[in-house]
Amino acid sequence: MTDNNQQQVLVRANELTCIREDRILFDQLSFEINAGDIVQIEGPNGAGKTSLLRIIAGLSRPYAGEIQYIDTDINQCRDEFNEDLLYLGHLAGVKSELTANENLNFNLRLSGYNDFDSYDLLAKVNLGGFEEALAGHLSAGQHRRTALARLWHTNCRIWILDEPFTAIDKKGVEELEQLFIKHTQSGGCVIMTTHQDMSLITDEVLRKIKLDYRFV
Amino acid sequence: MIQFESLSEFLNMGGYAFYVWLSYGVTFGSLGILLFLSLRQKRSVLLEISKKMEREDRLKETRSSR
Amino acid sequence: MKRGISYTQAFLTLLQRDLKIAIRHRGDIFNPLLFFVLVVTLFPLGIGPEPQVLSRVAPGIIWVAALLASMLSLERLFKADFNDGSLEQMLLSPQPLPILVLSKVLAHWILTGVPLILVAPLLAVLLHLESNSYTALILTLTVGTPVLSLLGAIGVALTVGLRKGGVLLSLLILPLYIPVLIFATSAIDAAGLNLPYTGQLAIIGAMLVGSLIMAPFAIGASLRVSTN
Amino acid sequence: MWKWLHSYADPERAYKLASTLLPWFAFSAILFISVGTIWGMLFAPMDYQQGESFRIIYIHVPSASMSMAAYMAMASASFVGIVWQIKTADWVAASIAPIGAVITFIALLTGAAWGKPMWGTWWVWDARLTSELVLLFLYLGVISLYASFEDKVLAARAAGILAIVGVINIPIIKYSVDWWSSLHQPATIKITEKSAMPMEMLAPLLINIFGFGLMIGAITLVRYKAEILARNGMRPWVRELAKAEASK
Repeated sequence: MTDNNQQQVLVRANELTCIREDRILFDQLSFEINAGDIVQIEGPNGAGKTSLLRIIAGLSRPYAGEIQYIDTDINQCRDEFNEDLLYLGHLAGVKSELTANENLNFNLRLSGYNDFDSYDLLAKVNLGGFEEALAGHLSAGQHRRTALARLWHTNCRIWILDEPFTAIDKKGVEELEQLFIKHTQSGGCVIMTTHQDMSLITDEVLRKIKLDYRFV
Repeated sequence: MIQFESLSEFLNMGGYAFYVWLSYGVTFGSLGILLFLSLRQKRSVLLEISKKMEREDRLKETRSSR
Repeated sequence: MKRGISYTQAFLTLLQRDLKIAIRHRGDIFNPLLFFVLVVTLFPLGIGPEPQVLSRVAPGIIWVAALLASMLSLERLFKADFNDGSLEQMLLSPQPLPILVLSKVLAHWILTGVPLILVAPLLAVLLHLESNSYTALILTLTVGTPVLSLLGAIGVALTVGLRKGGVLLSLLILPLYIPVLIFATSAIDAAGLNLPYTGQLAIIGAMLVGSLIMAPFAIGASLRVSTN
Repeated sequence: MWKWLHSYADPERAYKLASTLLPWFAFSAILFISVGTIWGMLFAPMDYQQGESFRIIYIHVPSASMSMAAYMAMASASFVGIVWQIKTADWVAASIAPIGAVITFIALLTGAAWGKPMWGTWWVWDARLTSELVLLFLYLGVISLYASFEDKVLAARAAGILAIVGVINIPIIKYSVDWWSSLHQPATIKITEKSAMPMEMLAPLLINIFGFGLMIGAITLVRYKAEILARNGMRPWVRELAKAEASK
């Protein structure tokens, strides 16, 4: 990831410290994420991967340190940062009482979009024909795809995805990988965690941030 | 100038002994318990931390010996 | 790809979604209402059926029951959204959080507050409320229950991440409900004596305005803590 | 001013400051409360209306007035902690809360014990007692909210928001309770008529009010020190202290 000359820093972490139940998850962690990066956060269970993602997204506050969006603390520019951020956690915010179509519509409108064709987007994640099925009746993979459909209609540059491939089949993973590559080529970045192997995103393209399990 | 002529008169509080001494007793009693618990808190916190340190040491040992 | 959702549209989108979910899940509307009716009907059994006694205590009973019903139903306000991750999406949405929060509280009030107001006159009949108090009862409930929803939502937002929130919630919000209870019941009492009660009503109105302005910010801040 | 405050955002410095201040607070609290109480109990003249029972005033009024003051102090500390994100301020708030609750409980109980001989009943729904009871509930809410969160950083922020919401509501609650009690029982017996109180009765009262304030400060410092240690268990300087304590 060094061959890109016009790298723009999108997210910068400054000396992050995270403490959970008196255990230091990471201390004084600093890194920069540039436009064009695909970053995977690695580490064993309990090392703080999800905590780090939530801190970057601004959902959790670090014990010390700050996250900067371009070069401002995200607490100072929350609205601008949120406009440029797409976060999908473990739980994807899909309501089982609503249909796939209603879910997608709501989520996109909540992010401020009003010019989309939700049927077309659902077709892209292989949910054609399930548009009006209640999300509660969909399978785990389809449920997840309903949430992921948002990735096909967004102009946010910063994508933070916690285990995006969970319950997604091989073909679906490949499609997502293609999407990630396309997204980074057009100036975005992807920060994610995953336990699955990827086929298209090779180690040369992928940047890794390693977190160790610490005892103290 | 002391308002009471004898100790028993003082303790009697003009017939209101029960209420007056109940108030003072509860006040200083509960403050005393609070103070005692607060003073003990520091020691128990420190002991807990040292126990935790021991636990961490053991964890490190078992991991390095593996 | 453009972004053109105004604040009003965002507010209405969320309102619509919450109403739609509630309609597909009807129990949420009826359970608090049923609770309200049951609590009120227990009182005559507990204190005797004499009309004079009942009409004397009716305003208090109806309002205390409304308070409890409102608190009971509020417990669910953010729970589902918290459990399925929608709440996170709301916090990260570019729309201002207080507006979204206000929309959720309004949806909740429409679903639980309004049915309560509608059923209250019926219960007032059962309790032999003074006939000239009915308008006051409806008016105080109309102005007062939104205050309960707004204040209660603060407590709910603070406890939504906790496993055992129930009893704690009542400890947090019932003290805050006291002023509404006092002014509402005294307005109904005054109306029963044919005295003017606009003063009490105005005070509840002022509380409504105050909590409309301030509560959304407190709720938003609490939600940020709870989802941490 | 803010620079000075920020230097105490460092837990170790805050701990040392608390250790330095504690003996002063403790000593003067003991001094003031002993002088005030002994003066009030032995030397102050008897109230001709209420007899000796009025001597309860020397603990009732100080605890009642300090219960509110402690709440204000707690809420201010929470406000500083939330707005400027100073954790040492959050810990101050967490240390005050239980003390405030105990003081409020004392105010309620002494109020009742005074009410029994004066009004012939332990409890009257008098405005002052009622708002004191509500204040106790507010304290208990803050304490149990703080205890419910496992992550104490979050706990402090949640309890802080509640404390601030409580402060906004206290005047409203107080006003409504006053108004309500004036509606339901006109002309209650006034416990204290401050203007009518002679100097020999008033002086020990003022000394005790001041002494109670100092005592709350002293106990707060004791709890604050323990709170700092508990929240900084992973810091080396705390671990040193823990080692020393364990080897004792």
